[in-house]
Amino acid sequence: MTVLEQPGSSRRKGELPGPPPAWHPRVAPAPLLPDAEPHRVLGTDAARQLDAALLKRLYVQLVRGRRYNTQATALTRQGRLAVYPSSTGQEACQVAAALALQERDWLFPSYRDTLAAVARGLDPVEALTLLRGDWHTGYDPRACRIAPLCTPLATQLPHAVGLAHAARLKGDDVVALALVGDGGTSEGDFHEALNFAAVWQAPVVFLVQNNGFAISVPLAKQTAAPSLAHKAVGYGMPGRLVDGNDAPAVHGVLTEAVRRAREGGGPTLVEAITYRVEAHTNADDATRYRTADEVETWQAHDPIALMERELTARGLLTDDFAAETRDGAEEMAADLRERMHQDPPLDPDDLFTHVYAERTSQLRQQSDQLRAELAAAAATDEPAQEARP
Amino acid sequence: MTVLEQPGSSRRKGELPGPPPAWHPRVAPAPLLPDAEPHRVLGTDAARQLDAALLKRLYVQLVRGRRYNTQATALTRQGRLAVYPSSTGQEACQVAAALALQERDWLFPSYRDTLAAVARGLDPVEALTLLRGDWHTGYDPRACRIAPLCTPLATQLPHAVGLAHAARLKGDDVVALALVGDGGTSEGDFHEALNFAAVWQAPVVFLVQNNGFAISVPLAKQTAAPSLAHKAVGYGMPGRLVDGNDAPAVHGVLTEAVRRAREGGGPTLVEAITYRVEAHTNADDATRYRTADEVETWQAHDPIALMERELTARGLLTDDFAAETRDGAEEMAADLRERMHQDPPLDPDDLFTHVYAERTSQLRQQSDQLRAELAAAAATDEPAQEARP
Amino acid sequence: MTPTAATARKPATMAQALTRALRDALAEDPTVHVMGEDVGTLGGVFRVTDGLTAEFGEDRCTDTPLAEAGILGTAVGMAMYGLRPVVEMQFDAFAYPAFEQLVSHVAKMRNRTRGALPMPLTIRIPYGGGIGGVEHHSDASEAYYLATPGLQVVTPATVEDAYGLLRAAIASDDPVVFLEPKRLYWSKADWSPEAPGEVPPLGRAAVRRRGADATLITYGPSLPVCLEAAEAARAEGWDLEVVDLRSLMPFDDETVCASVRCTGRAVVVHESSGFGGPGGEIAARITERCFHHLEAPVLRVAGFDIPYPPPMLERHHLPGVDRILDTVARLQWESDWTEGRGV
Amino acid sequence: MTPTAATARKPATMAQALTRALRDALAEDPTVHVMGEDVGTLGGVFRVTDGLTAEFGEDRCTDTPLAEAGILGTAVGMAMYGLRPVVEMQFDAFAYPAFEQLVSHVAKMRNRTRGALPMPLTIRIPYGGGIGGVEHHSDASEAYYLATPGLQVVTPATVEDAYGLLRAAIASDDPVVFLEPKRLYWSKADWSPEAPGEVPPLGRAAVRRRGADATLITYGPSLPVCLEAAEAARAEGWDLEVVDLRSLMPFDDETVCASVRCTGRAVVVHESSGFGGPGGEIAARITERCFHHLEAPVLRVAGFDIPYPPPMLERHHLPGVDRILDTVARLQWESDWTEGRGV
Ligand SMILES: Cc1ncc(C[n+]2csc(CCOP(=O)(O)OP(=O)(O)O)c2C)c(N)n1
Ligand SMILES: Cc1ncc(C[n+]2csc(CCOP(=O)(O)OP(=O)(O)O)c2C)c(N)n1
Ligand SMILES: [Mg+2]
Ligand SMILES: [Mg+2]
Repeated sequence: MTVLEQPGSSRRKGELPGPPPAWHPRVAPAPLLPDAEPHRVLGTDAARQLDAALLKRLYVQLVRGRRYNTQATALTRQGRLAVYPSSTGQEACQVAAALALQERDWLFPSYRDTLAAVARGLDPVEALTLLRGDWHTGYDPRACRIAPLCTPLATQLPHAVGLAHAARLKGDDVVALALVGDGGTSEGDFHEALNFAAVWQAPVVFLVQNNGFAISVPLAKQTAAPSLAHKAVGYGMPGRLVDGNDAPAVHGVLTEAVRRAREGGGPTLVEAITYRVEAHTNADDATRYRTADEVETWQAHDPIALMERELTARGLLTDDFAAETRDGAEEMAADLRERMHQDPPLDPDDLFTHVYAERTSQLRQQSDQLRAELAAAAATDEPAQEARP
Repeated sequence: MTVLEQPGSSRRKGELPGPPPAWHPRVAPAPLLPDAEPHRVLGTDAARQLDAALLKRLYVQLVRGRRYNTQATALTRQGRLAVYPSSTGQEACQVAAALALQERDWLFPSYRDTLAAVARGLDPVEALTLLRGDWHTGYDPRACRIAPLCTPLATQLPHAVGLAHAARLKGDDVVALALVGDGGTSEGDFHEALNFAAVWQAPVVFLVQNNGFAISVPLAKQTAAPSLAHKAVGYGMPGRLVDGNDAPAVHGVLTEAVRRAREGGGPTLVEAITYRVEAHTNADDATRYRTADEVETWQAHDPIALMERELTARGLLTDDFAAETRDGAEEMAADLRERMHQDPPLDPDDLFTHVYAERTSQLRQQSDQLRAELAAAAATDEPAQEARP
Repeated sequence: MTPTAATARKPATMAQALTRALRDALAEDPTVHVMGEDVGTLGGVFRVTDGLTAEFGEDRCTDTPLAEAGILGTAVGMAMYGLRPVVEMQFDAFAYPAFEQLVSHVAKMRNRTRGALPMPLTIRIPYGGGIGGVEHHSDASEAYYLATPGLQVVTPATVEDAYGLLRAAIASDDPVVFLEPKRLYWSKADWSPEAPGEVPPLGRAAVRRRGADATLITYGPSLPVCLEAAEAARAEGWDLEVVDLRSLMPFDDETVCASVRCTGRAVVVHESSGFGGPGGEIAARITERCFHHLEAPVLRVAGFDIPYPPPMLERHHLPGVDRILDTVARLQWESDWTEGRGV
Repeated sequence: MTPTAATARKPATMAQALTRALRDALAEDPTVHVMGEDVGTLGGVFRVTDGLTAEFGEDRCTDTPLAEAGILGTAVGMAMYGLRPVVEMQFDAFAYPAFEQLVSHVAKMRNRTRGALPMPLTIRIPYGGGIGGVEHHSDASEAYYLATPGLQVVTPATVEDAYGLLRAAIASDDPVVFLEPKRLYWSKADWSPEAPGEVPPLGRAAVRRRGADATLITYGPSLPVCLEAAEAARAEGWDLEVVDLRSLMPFDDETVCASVRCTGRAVVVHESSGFGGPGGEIAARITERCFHHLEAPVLRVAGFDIPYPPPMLERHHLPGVDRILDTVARLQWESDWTEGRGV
């Protein structure tokens, strides 16, 4: 780097009327500035610092999570899900995000993060309504403190900031944790959300799951930054870089960030490096843009395998525990399979119910029209009015 | 900062299948990563490194620029300009931006940057059409390589990136320099433009004129970052911090950034710390949000005064040169005043001329309608059709 | 109520009535939060939020960073937590960066969650031309909001309505795009904040002038122009009715159709461009409902199909009295009227 | 031209015709650049850009970072330098982040600079429903673009038009929002890339079926539905004409009015919500121009005024044959028809 001049070498030193005043914050300065070196790669030793119970909980959720992913993918083949963006390979991030939160905290998932919601305790069937083609949000976000799965990338991040800010205004010590992908960091909403969070010192944690791809576009076409965690610097918040396949490490970083947020320390940006083992969704063909070799390399760094090695090393992976874990996951999958094979009850009139708190006269007319059409179709014993594309 | 674990302390070292592959750029890596310490405050000694001719050119433009600002402000009081956002106090940035460019380069001004355009050689009357209420762009942007003055904040930044990228694709060594304010850095378009520029290694330079305010909002409510130049880190481009009232320093930093861009070194983000001495525009009342003291402090750091001290120290500010400079500025102002007092020719039919390359049948009808209305009004000797608010 | 000293009506501007509405809403409901660019210390570029930060503190009336999507996006999150944000967009065209948040979240959140997450947001947007504003400062952008199910679109044209409709918008459990006709900010009427008038329900048009021959249907900035046109028309022997829609969505078919069924002729007047603008919708739905009452097609007076022109030419673009009367004259008053003026 | 072996028409899909149009444009004009999310290596999520990067290189068909405003904004800059960018937005709702660039720059740049900076951009947007897409993947967003002077809005409904109109759009010196009806991507017709048919001028509607009793006016995804409805109507004794608009702006008043003047009755059919949608504009302008030829008001069959519904319910929302025929039946065929079905 060419430095035209070093700071302090001005001969005008002392003549200047002090540092330019506008440069000084005119309100109390933000309590946090980024560290001189704003990021750390966290290694994989975190597991040995966690207590056994938590470690086992993480493991149980990872195994269930993997099973959930394979089951959901199977459901797409059976026509029971319209589409499924798998988080296979990313279970450590999903599970750690869920477990790092207290019950009163909020999770802001993207469309890929149904598993995080499920690991938080949401009924998998409710988590999947959007993806099965039923109503967009199958659960009450306020009841479970999980925002709707967000499809337009990065647009949920300002929501998380606003909610966390509102909670603080109300005096509640609630933290919001928002998930976003590497691709999503390129959107303007990412930038605006992080900036608002830092200016407001909102209790929010941003977790970037950097799985290397945005559909087919690799990270190198997404950013020239040394890491996505480096982006924290430009907002004046701490950035953390973590091995996203190491569940205890992700859990540790997130727990620390959540704690800091809860204590008034403001937002943190966490980048977890992981890998999307499956295609973007079942509709995608990943062979068009990456090699089988690459996938295999990553499978050797599988979050469940890593965890099992760790548990074994600590003598925690007994046969009983392993079997119990497996059985629990199978049970969940069987239940999910069975319930997803039942058609959900559908009422076409619901189309008009929640557009506004009360139906407008226009919507009442349209609802009457649809009702009449359906009645006429039923009377003539023909199938109901259908689009014929 | 709490570091849960230091990098490299993992006992798995060697077991991991190498660093995660997706983490390695899949295409050739960007040639530039930010410096370990990404920003420098440049002092004010740059003047002594410039040759006398350039120093004098800068000075002449500063004095003209100030005169232009006061003249334009006067024109608002005379009802000859609809509105004027003054750059008084920011002339060093404006002038240095203009002079750092080659003729083939492009300037992307914001609505406050008419002076930069004028310092580049644009006729002040043409620069002011937008602000006088006449057609939005009074000049041919391709002929003078100055993009239209951009009002929606930061939206011109992606244009600069696209143009610079297009030039490089065509094999032209053209650089684009885009101006934006401190407030504008909060917009999503700022983020997206810088990211595209870095990923594409586009020959573009972003100059943030940090004048401490976005209308009434001080910097501290705009960002929590240690500096706006720090934002460069998150895009993988160099960031520079410079005293924005020191014309030689700004010129030096920009010239270096332009050179780097031209040579294929990619984009640079420059933050120039300056101050908006006047209100936001003539319509604004700055006393509502800042003290007279603050303004005075900054006036003591006036770019013209700084420059005069420098020129005097180098023995360049002769009485003749000073008088000549003053006279040139007065002449420009007199000419501007006189020509702005003439009403520009207006043809209402122009409303329809450039909506599309060819008028649609709808626009032909509307043009006929207006023509008929105007003829009828003229026939009855009444004033033409007017909105009566 | 008989006016007392305290409730005596004095001249007040629309801007003052809006300020009062915000103030009263903040005072009555602790969940109301005002936010936007320059709304705090400065009181907004139109001074509509003047004094609110001083009275209620920075947490209730907040200067945000300069990013419209961020403003609206964080407001969505605040609403998710139970607050009632009132967002100011500084000018019409500067609401566009927030378009995605508006269309994909504000308008859809209640529906998406089957009622679990209502969006009681008010988005105040100064809109329209006639103030000599340079480009991006004069857009009549209501067509975008009208085409977005889930939003309510409201615009006052009188001082009293400015207060009442804004109170109603803030009180509504659904999002309201509240369009403030900026050239009426300084319009005056006798009005007292102590007796502000009833808070009208959203979705009700008002007949501002009774007339028998034809109906002018309008809203916001064009109401005064239509009233002036109706006055001028009287001199030419026409008796025009004037309907102020006040709320574009919900749309008051009843009031509008009742008027047109009586007069048999209608002209829709608005500033925004004709093609794809609100007038098409209004004319079409009147025609669907009142076809056999119509003596002539419903005609439109609208801005031309052009980007908003520079101040020096805007008077040619904006619907004015003469253009309205010319259009009224085309409503086939002679019984031997024949078609064929071509396409 | 008589078909030879090379020009023989074989079944081709609309997606293939679009790909071919891009390919031919890239080959013929070195200033054409294709850009967007996943358009390179992957060939786009609908494979419309398949093979282009392989044939023309990454500089001519470029995978961009994931940021729609950035994509369109950089494309504006490229156009300022003389290039002719063809931008892909991945889905209808994901074009909204680029709304400000579209409205404030793409649509206005030529006008702002009095012709000095034309914007020969094509913005391809897969739109509409009927493919079982989850929310944000099925919006019919044309109303937003129609209300924006400076834009052209074009949408093909046939394989041949997909090629011809896309070529015309790319060749146009003005910006075109090119709406691709995504559920017709896989529709097939006999068509040969070697004899692709003439490149039609933008702004011309096509009469797809002649009929005497009433005109169905439609475009894009609803054309096949209207043709099917016309077929079904024949069984009930109605002879329907079907007009495919192809270009919503410029609007072909001539063809539309000529048809309606003959039939005296018209129904406008589209997927996007009725209120504030294109149908209002179309119905209003027909009525303005053909009032005395109309036996009945112009009616509309449109999506309901609701956010796009989930896949399991979308069939109730989309205009279908029965709903179109029901509406045709309401065109006052009996001479003793009286009004009064209420508002
Ligand atoms: C605003 C917006 N643009 C485009 C899309 C289409 N899209 C869906 S997923 C995706 C890639 C997302 O990549 P990333 O953020 O890395 O998340 P990942 O899929 O890897 O979890 C794209 C482009 C979208 N959902 N939203
Ligand atoms: C997108 C957008 N939002 C809001 C505005 C209104 N506005 C005009 S200037 C301004 C402040 C700009 O501050 P800054 O970027 O620091 O530039 P400065 O005025 O200090 O030169 C605002 C909010 C705008 N022009 N564009
Ligand atoms: Mg990804
Ligand atoms: Mg500023």
